[in-house]
Amino acid sequence: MDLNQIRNDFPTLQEEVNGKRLAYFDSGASALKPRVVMDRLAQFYEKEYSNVHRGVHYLSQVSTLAFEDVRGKVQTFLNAAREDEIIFTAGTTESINLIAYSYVLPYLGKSDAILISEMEHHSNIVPWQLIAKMNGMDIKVVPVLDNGALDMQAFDNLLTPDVKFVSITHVSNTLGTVNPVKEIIEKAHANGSKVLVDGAQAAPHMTVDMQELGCDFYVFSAHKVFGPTGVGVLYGKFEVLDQVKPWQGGGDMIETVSFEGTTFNVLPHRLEAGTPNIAGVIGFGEALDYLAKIDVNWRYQHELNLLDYAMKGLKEFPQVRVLGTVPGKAAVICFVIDGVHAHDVGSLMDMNGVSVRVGHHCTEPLMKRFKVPATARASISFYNNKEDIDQWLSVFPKIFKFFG
Amino acid sequence: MDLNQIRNDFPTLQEEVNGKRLAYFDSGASALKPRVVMDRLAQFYEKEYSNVHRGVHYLSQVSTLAFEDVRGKVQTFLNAAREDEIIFTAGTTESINLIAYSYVLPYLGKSDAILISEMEHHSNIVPWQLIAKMNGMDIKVVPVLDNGALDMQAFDNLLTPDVKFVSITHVSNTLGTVNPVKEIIEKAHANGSKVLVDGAQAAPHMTVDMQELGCDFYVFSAHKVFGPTGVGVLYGKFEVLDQVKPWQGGGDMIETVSFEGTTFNVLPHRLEAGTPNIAGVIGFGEALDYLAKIDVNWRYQHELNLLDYAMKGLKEFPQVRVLGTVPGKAAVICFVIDGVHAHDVGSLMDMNGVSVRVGHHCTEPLMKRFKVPATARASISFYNNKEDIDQWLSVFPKIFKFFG
Amino acid sequence: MESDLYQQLIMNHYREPHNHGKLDPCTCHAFGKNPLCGDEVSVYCIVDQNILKTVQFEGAGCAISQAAASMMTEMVSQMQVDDLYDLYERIDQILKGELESGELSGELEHAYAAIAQFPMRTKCARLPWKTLVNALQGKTENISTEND
Amino acid sequence: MESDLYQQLIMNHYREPHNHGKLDPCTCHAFGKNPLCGDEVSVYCIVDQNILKTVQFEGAGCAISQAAASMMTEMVSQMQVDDLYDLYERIDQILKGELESGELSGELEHAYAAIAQFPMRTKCARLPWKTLVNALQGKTENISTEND
Ligand SMILES: Cc1ncc(COP(=O)(O)O)c(C=O)c1O
Ligand SMILES: Cc1ncc(COP(=O)(O)O)c(C=O)c1O
Repeated sequence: MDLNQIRNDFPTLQEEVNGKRLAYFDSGASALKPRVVMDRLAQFYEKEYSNVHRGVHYLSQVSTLAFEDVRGKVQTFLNAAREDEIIFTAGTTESINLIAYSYVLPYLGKSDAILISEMEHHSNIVPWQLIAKMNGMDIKVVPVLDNGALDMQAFDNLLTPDVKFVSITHVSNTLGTVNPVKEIIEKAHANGSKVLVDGAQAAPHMTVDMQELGCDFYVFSAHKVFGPTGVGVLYGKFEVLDQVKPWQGGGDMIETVSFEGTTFNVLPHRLEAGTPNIAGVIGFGEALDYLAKIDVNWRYQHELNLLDYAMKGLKEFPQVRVLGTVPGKAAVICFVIDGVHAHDVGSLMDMNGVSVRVGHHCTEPLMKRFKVPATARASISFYNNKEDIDQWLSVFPKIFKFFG
Repeated sequence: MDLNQIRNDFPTLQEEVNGKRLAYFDSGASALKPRVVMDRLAQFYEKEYSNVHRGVHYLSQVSTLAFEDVRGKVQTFLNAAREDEIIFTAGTTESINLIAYSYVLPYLGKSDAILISEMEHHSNIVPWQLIAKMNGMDIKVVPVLDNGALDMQAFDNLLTPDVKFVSITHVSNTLGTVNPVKEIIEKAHANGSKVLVDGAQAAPHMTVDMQELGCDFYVFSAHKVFGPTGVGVLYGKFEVLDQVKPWQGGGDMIETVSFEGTTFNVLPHRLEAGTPNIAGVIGFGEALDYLAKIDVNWRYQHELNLLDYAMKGLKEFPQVRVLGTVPGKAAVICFVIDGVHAHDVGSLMDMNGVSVRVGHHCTEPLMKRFKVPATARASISFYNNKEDIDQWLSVFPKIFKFFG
Repeated sequence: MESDLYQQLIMNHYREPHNHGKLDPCTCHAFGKNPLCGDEVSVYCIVDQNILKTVQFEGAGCAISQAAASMMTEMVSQMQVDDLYDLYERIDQILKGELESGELSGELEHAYAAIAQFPMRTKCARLPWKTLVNALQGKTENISTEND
Repeated sequence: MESDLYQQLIMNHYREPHNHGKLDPCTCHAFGKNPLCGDEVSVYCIVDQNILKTVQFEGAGCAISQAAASMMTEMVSQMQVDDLYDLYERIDQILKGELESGELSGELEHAYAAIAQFPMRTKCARLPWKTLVNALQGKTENISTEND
């Protein structure tokens, strides 16, 4: 693969920020988009746009076919067994909330528990807290080890018969830890628990194969997979997904409506109420097509090579502490500098053209566990190169000098 | 205003369908987009894109400011008293579901009722049915008169003290009826009921002034107001909106998260969980800017002139029956042809370049009330012209000949 | 252009449907409905020794759904039930546009191929077929082709 | 470029904060925190006859928030409380970039104006001010400037 050619596909990478070459290390928060996505959006709105599902006229036909076509692309991307296992949502957050409100809330009660982990994103914590207030279920939390790994021994102990649901991240957005989700799924299933995997940070980087993993639900956001904002995916194993109750009511999700009684549509429509994000989904299809042309193993290996290069460079700077050092981790570097607040690190990086994210990364419990108020995070994507890493490394001496 | 110039702003209007000039009468399902929206989306994704709210780097700053700026534009569009009365959702449907699940469900119970009408869109029926199953509240329905008007006498009778919530459409998407929402709101408030107005079909056409109306909630979809898909607005009067419970849990809607107890953010963020549809919102801002340049009274009068012209033309064809004939209605023509099924009408219209919607328009109870299985609907927007109407009218003789 | 979808043959079947009317008694029957557009079809069959001796339909709806029902009754009467399932699959392929015109035989198949050019209308043509198959298999759940 | 945000003056206040430390006893105090980045400020005041006699702060966080707190204590001590509210509004305007550089007086105001060029960081500078005002008004709710 020609990295320069790939970088040319991303218009934002050609921009300067603060008068400097842009080194974008914030793909974990949201990925940049290849030009084909913007082009497809413009073309779609200009020549093909109309509402879907409810029309016979030409434009509504073109829109509907293009929209539904993307479901097949997502099915392929996830290697799902069926196309109607793919539900379009507004994002990872909405996907998790849908399962919380319409699967876990109605089926679990006071004597049940769900199991999450200390490294979850707020999106995989707060929905469970909200519904636990309603159905009285218990929330158990698997702790994280000092190196950022999930404490699998604790997991085994916590996975008691009352645990009916396990919701776990595939890859930590803060630490980069890649969790042993296959093992977790197998153990959970042996325990009679259903499993949701939060794939927000895995889908952009590695092969995610539903039939291989065997999870009951898998969720991720299009905007982190080089697609438009406002689109998410909820994958569900058909027999389990079919048990999910209707959640949002509205157009498309019904079979017939009457004041005496309404009946509901089949999957996937039953869980997609109202006019969907038509253009967003179609742009996402374009992003998936683009991605399919670049070997996923090449992409991931390239990211890991950059991670390795970056970590070697960091050895020069003992003042920098990296959280999350478990072998086999993904290309995310979460770091703190003694005596310098993360916001100041972020601003100084930014003044030098380097975009890193600062704050708690929506993982406050993890911040507390590592006793830091906030951190800076450089997340690496396949369009990053060594020059980006060098630029990032070159800011550290400036920070030390400035705040020293 | 120069209509030809306006039409030039909409690329889709320059397209041919089925080898014919396009006469687009499906704006009620979704509106076409002015070119500035596509241009803004492309520019944003190319030069300004990043995730919002959680970063200090340049791109995240540009994105955040551009995103939050649109809140102010919506505030102006609605003449809302405060900017934090504007919540971004995925669409009208999600806005209504949010209020159903997080305001009506927790506050209403078995001895309470909500009042809707027979002309509601499924989005304003099904959410209430779903939550009524949970809290046992009653759903009362205001009937529709033969001419398509709301039966206001029945409304008065149904508005009993147990009615704690009224949810009513501003303009009927099927009949075009403009409901006396101001009167409804005043009576409801005098009765101690809160009111949600479904503005999906009003916002694209007429002035909608929150301070003048005084409603508690107002909802609409950006895609019908010439903006991108996947964006909706929930307006709420501050004191009432502030009572709405958190619904979806996730990033941005929290203040601090811990396993001991999570606290929630202030409005508007508390009701916006996860990464929002950043680009969609920004594109919507562009659509609102575009719209602000075209006098709303001119727009609406132009639509009504076309409606008038179309209805005069229809007089030639006694076989055509129009549902919804109440004076002062908006420019929507819902029609049936004796002996010809709506789908066949739609297909023949389409073959002649005319896009009309066919089916139940997500208003099945209304179809039942008028004893029709389905209808065809021509919805008029300000970018339509007389030529469009002439083209539409010219198809009727062909239909009669073909199915005669 | 009109002729593509509403070919003469289809219009003839629509105007003067074959095998129309309720069949009572019958060995099996089923009802199908597409709620979105309101198309309805009831199919009645008399099956004897695994052969579809008689098939009739009743219904209301668009030209495509009603003509497709009438054309269907022409094609399937006197057929072995197993052969009929094969034909059902073939019609499905035709409606999906998976067969070339050279692979089609007879004017009825060509009529279905004409419908295939209008993807939003193929569900109308599919409704009577799915209803027939459900009748033969004794299925009683709601039949719709709007999400196929 | 660094100098815009982290001017010498700001860095001096960050490195050697003025009026630092807890004040006990005091007539009023308040605590402010921005959860997203973890900035914290406590402000302690001694008010006598509507004059802010003494003001001190404690805290932890980024250079901007801590320097802004230190600079604030410089600006407000010995001030009439009512005048202070006016100054608070003025600082707010400066941080919103609503004042031209010609309208600014003194190097402290210029320092706030430098911060104004970085909209994502103005909340850091606003935190001590909002905390001070809350202390003076006896408000006890959580103070954050992340959504202002
Ligand atoms: C009156 C009315 N309410 C609600 C809706 C639902 O809007 P959306 O599908 O954008 O959520 C529509 C549009 O279909 C409508 O016309
Ligand atoms: C692991 C993880 N889960 C969930 C989310 C939430 O995704 P979104 O904000 O797109 O809904 C994110 C991204 O912020 C994430 O990294």
